[in-house]
Amino acid sequence: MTPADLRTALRPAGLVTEQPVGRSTAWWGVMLFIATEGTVFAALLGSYFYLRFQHGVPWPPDGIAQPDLRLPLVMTAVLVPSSLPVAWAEAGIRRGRRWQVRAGLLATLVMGGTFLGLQGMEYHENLREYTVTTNVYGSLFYVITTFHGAHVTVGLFMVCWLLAAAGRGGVSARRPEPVRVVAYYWHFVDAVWVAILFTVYLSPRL
Amino acid sequence: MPALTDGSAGGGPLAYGDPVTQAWSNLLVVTVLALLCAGYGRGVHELWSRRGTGAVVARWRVAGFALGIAAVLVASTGPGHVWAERSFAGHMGQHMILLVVAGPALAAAAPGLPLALAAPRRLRRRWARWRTSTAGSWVRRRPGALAVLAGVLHAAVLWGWHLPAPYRLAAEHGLVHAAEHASFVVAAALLWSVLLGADRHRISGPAAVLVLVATMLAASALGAALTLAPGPVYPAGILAPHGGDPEADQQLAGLLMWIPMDVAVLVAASVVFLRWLAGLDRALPRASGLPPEGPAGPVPRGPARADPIDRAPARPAAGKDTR
Amino acid sequence: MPSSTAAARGTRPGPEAMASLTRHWAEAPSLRTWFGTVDHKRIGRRYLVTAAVFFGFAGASAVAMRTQLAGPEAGILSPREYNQLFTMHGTAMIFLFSTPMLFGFGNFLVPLMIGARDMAFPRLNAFGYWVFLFAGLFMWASVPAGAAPNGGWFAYVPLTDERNTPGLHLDVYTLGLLFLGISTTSGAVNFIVTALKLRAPGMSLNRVPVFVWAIVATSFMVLVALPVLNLDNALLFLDRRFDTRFFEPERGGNVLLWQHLFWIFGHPDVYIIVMPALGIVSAVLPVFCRRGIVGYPLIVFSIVAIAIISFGVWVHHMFATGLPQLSYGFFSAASTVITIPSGLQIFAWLATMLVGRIVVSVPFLFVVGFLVTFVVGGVTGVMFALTAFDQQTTDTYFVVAHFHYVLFGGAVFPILAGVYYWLPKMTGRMFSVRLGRWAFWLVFVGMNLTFFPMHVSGLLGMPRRVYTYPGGLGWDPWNLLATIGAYVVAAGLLLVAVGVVHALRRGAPAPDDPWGGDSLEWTTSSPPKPYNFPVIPRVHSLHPNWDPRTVESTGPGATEDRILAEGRTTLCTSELDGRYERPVEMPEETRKPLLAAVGLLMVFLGLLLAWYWVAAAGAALVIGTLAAWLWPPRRTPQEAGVAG
Amino acid sequence: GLLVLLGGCSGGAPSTLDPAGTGARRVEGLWWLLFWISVVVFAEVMALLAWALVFRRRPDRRISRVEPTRFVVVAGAGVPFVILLAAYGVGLRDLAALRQPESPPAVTVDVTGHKWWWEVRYAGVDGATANEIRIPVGEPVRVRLRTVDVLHSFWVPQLMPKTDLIAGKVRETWLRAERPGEYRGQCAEYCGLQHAHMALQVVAQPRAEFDAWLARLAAPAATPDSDAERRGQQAFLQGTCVACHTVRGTAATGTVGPDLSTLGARWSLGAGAVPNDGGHLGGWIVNSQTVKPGNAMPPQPVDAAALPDLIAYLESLR
Repeated sequence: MTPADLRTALRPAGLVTEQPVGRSTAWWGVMLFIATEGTVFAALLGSYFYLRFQHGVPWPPDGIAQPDLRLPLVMTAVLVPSSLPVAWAEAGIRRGRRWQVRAGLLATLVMGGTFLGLQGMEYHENLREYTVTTNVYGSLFYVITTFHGAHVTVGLFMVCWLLAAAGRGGVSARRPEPVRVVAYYWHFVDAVWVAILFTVYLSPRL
Repeated sequence: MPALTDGSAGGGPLAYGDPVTQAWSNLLVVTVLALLCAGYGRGVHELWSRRGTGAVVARWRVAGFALGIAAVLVASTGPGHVWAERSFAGHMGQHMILLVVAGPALAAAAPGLPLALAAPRRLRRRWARWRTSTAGSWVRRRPGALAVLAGVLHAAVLWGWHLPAPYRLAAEHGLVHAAEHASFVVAAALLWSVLLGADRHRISGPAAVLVLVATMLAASALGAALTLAPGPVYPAGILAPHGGDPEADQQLAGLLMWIPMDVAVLVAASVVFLRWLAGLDRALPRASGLPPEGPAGPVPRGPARADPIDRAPARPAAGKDTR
Repeated sequence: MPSSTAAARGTRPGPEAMASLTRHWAEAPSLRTWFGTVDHKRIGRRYLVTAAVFFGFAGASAVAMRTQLAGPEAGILSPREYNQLFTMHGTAMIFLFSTPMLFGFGNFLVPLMIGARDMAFPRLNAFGYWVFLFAGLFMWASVPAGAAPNGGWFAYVPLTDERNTPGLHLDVYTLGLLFLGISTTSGAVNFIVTALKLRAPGMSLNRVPVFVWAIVATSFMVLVALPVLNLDNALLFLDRRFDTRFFEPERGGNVLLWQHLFWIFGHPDVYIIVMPALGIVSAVLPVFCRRGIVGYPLIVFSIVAIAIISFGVWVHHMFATGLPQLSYGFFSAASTVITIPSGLQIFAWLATMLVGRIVVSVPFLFVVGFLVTFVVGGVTGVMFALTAFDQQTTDTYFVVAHFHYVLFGGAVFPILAGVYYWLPKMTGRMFSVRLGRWAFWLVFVGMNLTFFPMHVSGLLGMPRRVYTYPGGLGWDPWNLLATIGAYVVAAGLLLVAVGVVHALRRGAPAPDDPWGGDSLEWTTSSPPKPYNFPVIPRVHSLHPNWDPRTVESTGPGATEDRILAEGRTTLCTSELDGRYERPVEMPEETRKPLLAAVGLLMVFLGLLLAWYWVAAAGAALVIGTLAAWLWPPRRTPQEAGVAG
Repeated sequence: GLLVLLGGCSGGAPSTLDPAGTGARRVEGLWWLLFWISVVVFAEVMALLAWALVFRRRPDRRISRVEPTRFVVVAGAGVPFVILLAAYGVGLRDLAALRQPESPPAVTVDVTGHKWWWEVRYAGVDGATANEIRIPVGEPVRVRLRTVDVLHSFWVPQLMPKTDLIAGKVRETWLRAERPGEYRGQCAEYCGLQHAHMALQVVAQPRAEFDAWLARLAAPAATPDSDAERRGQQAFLQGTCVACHTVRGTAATGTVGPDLSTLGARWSLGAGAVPNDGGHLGGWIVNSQTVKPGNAMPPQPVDAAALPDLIAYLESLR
């Protein structure tokens, strides 16, 4: 390597060029969709902190106990790893292995379904103590978690749809886009859960 | 307003650890900085003696390194530390030096290559092996993904450490405090390296602007939360430890979180964007702005000349410049 | 005309290619295709017409309000009616007129300006239009029903909660805006992807027309700002319908949360409205100065800077709500700083005029009108950035005057300039210059007559949003003037409508490039063919239509990879540099977007009227339609290879 | 031209340009500074525009290839930056001045916003009045603001910029009138159906007069003097009025509507809806909904014969 090469590499024009392989319109579409959905969640969690700081102590108010961490941690252990089978499925479609797609998606479906079931259990517990109308904390808790649960449900619909489409041969190594779109969305739903875990369950203790 | 949490912290000002741990953590900071200086200096010396002064690692990068080290020193042991002890707002000022001065300056130093050169041979080899492995090349090929990760890390570190409990923990234990500050510097350096770092870590101008602005919004949200909170968010002893209005201290601190970051990002984003646009103009000219029937000046004519865009990307393949 | 010279050389794609293009792109003139069209030009025109109709409704509301306010203690409107009318006026002007109108321009123009054959997601585009139409009807239908929103366009809680405003009024507002948000968001995604991926080869980002930059920056702002409004509205709906406690201070909620969220959306929204309009100015003005715009990088930079800074100034709408004094200093500074990028743009336009050769035509007249009024709105805007002054004059008629100068001056004038400028391209007809000039002078004089006196009545202490006022406070003459002005504006705007109809009926056929424009839309026929460009041009500069190389590239220089006559195809290029990447397939007409929008309408109607089973059925319809819509088509490997 | 117009037509207006309070005077100064800056900036832009329209319009003009970028940057960003910086500095100074009066206030007024009237009490004083605030002239007065329902905004243009009343919070502002007089104020935050009729009046009077008035406010209401007034009082106490209104020293202790103990002395009925005289008062009692639609007072089934007595009684409460 010559000094000239290095100079080329280090000059500011290095900021100009881009990768030769461009992204597809579908990639951009789903990323922008995720960006705007992410903003909804950011605003929602931001509202949580705003209301908490404006409310002052104690938080949770009205003698509501600190959120129990055990079940949410189990839920996290179920939901977050569910990104792996999706990623595996995505890797499979690039090599044209349709069975891998189907197996990965099925695993995700099971994990996502379990998550929703656990969320139902948690609601069953919590509803005895407070409901969505009890006070602002109850409203925040149920609205945030339900909103995320709805996203998980949508994600599961997408996975089901993809399973059906994959069965009919709608996806292939040459058309991996649907799998990728679903995968990105599912990763997003997972990542949001981590933020929710931090905000709703951990932050009252911090 | 009573103490926010359990009130066990008492009313007295926090001492940021007892003098012994204080001394230890100071020693730790100085040692780490000295090691960094030695490594960076040796790597740069080697490069410059082989290729000539100012080659590979430009002079301004070395200056950036010096600035970064100085900023860390000032913030963690010098006057920054004194401010931090005096008030919460001062402490936020200290954090801002780390986040907005030290981080970007160290990112501009592009310390990866010099430090790798200075590292023992075995470490170097292992590093090189990792870089060429699947995982390593995946990371290397995706500066964009790295940038997003850096942004997320930056926001997480900022929010995480400034929640009341972790903040108090850091304030009480010198080592945790050192870890807090180290994480700020690392997160900020990672974030700003997408803009100022070695070429291979940079992302395109518009993408850098997006990442920076998104991170800025997250930081601003924290600043806003502190500034707009109606009462003290932190337990007693942290806000206005030496008397004064705790709320005013907290509000000032919120603004100190808010403004420097915003200004830094705005200036940086403006410069990057304009520079990117100017670079694009050089590579692919916009050309004359006159209609063809205009009486003035020659208008580009003739068959479609080769536009630079039809050539292969001007940039060497990624990784070529990394030995 | 550059395009005609190219045609004269007779080296466009051959007759078979042209026939193939027509076969793949043309839409049969049937009712079926009318409901199923995905052609961005038709959708864009529909956006424009629909938004214009809503503009008419909102304008009629304004005239009714001005009539009521012509004199003190008038009894033409009851307070109940007045409050609904002013709320609908504001809400409709912001949400149902400005943004959709400018999105309509974007829809029609962005693919034409960047040399694409359609938007990136044509079916999503159709869906966005239908949702906009239904959401607009959803909201306007509440007026004859007597259930129109009545909480003001910013609907502050707790006035708008269930206790203080029972009835459907605010449910129409929250649900209507949520419904509409779906359209705006999908439009924004579509614009960004279109502008990033479908540009003609060679159109690197520094060769993109300013209008496209403006639309893209606006779309980014929409994607970040609109979710916040949607969240706000969703929380209010939950509070009203399901008794959550977000805005209820007695249960730990906070009424200022509404204002924060609203203005985090609301201030960027001002720029969401104004920025594409400024983009129109940057498209129209240089053409009539016979010169490319001065300081293109500065203008692009100022667009980006505004998009960023506008998210840091929301509190200047809340200067009187008692936030910490320190934070006012910050927001005041940010609000002052944001005027600088606008200043850059204004002086770039002035400089263009000063070094160019001006041709005063009707669109240019409106641009001049814009410059005059927008500067007035700008200087009063700076006043509001200073907290002390804001605390005195906010919520008075002074602020009404200010934002009408900004929004009428900054959005309506450019929109009218755009209407006259692109009318020949959209309809293939020239308009009557005489009617146009009359319309301009009426609108310009009337606008100033309406809104300038409001500065005075505001300074004299007249608060806004009052349905009447007592006489003898010195407010009467200014209100009378404003009312007279409102009628003059109405007459002017009617004349614009007459001009458009006249052009459609009697107008002379328009040439392809009546103004000698510089951007790619002027290289197509008027109106453009369904496929827009027989050959996707090869761009070499910011002014492709003034650049012989680009003209050449669609004539003798046309290459097979840019003709793409086999199938409904357009080109994908790289995001920044505009490098040739690959052709992509475009979808055909379909009525699924309409069906999905109908499903959404059912969802929102069901929610509004608490017929939850209708909402559930609507949701099922939406899901089913989407599943079918996105169902991957079966293809042979070869076909898949072409598209992949 | 504008100056002349403003001067000529502002008689009787609650004009921000005719300040009588320390706070409003500050802002008036700021306004004139901003006004002249705006005039200069506007004139500059218009001059350039006119120049271009006049001299760059001839068909023989040569189109310049020069890009006057520097001009754009200097005129569009540099000059505005300097101007804005100066204006910002002045603005900050005035904001700081508005924060609190130079001397601590001796009088505290508690103002509560209702849909659609102002309840006014004085700290340490038992009585209450509505839609009028009396203050001693020349002294700073603390105003504590709260609302029982929706957001309102407390604004007396000639005295002080606005302060919003926020549900769930207590806000504070201050007033200092420089000269005696009556200053109109009005709710400036849209608060529903009758936002237009939620005015108030601040009366600044010499300290002695103020003290006397305050003492009267604290004392029981005037007792009826004439037969008509006595009959009116009886009608008042036996009617539905007492459910909502208070008249101190009588059995009327309702708290829904305004305290009527000093009704006769007030400047208006219905928070600025109509003037306070016998005719309007009668109309108001019989059916206030025709005067101020939507207000909380239902039409009263008062005997046509008893009405004049009732009016006489209420007018006597001063």
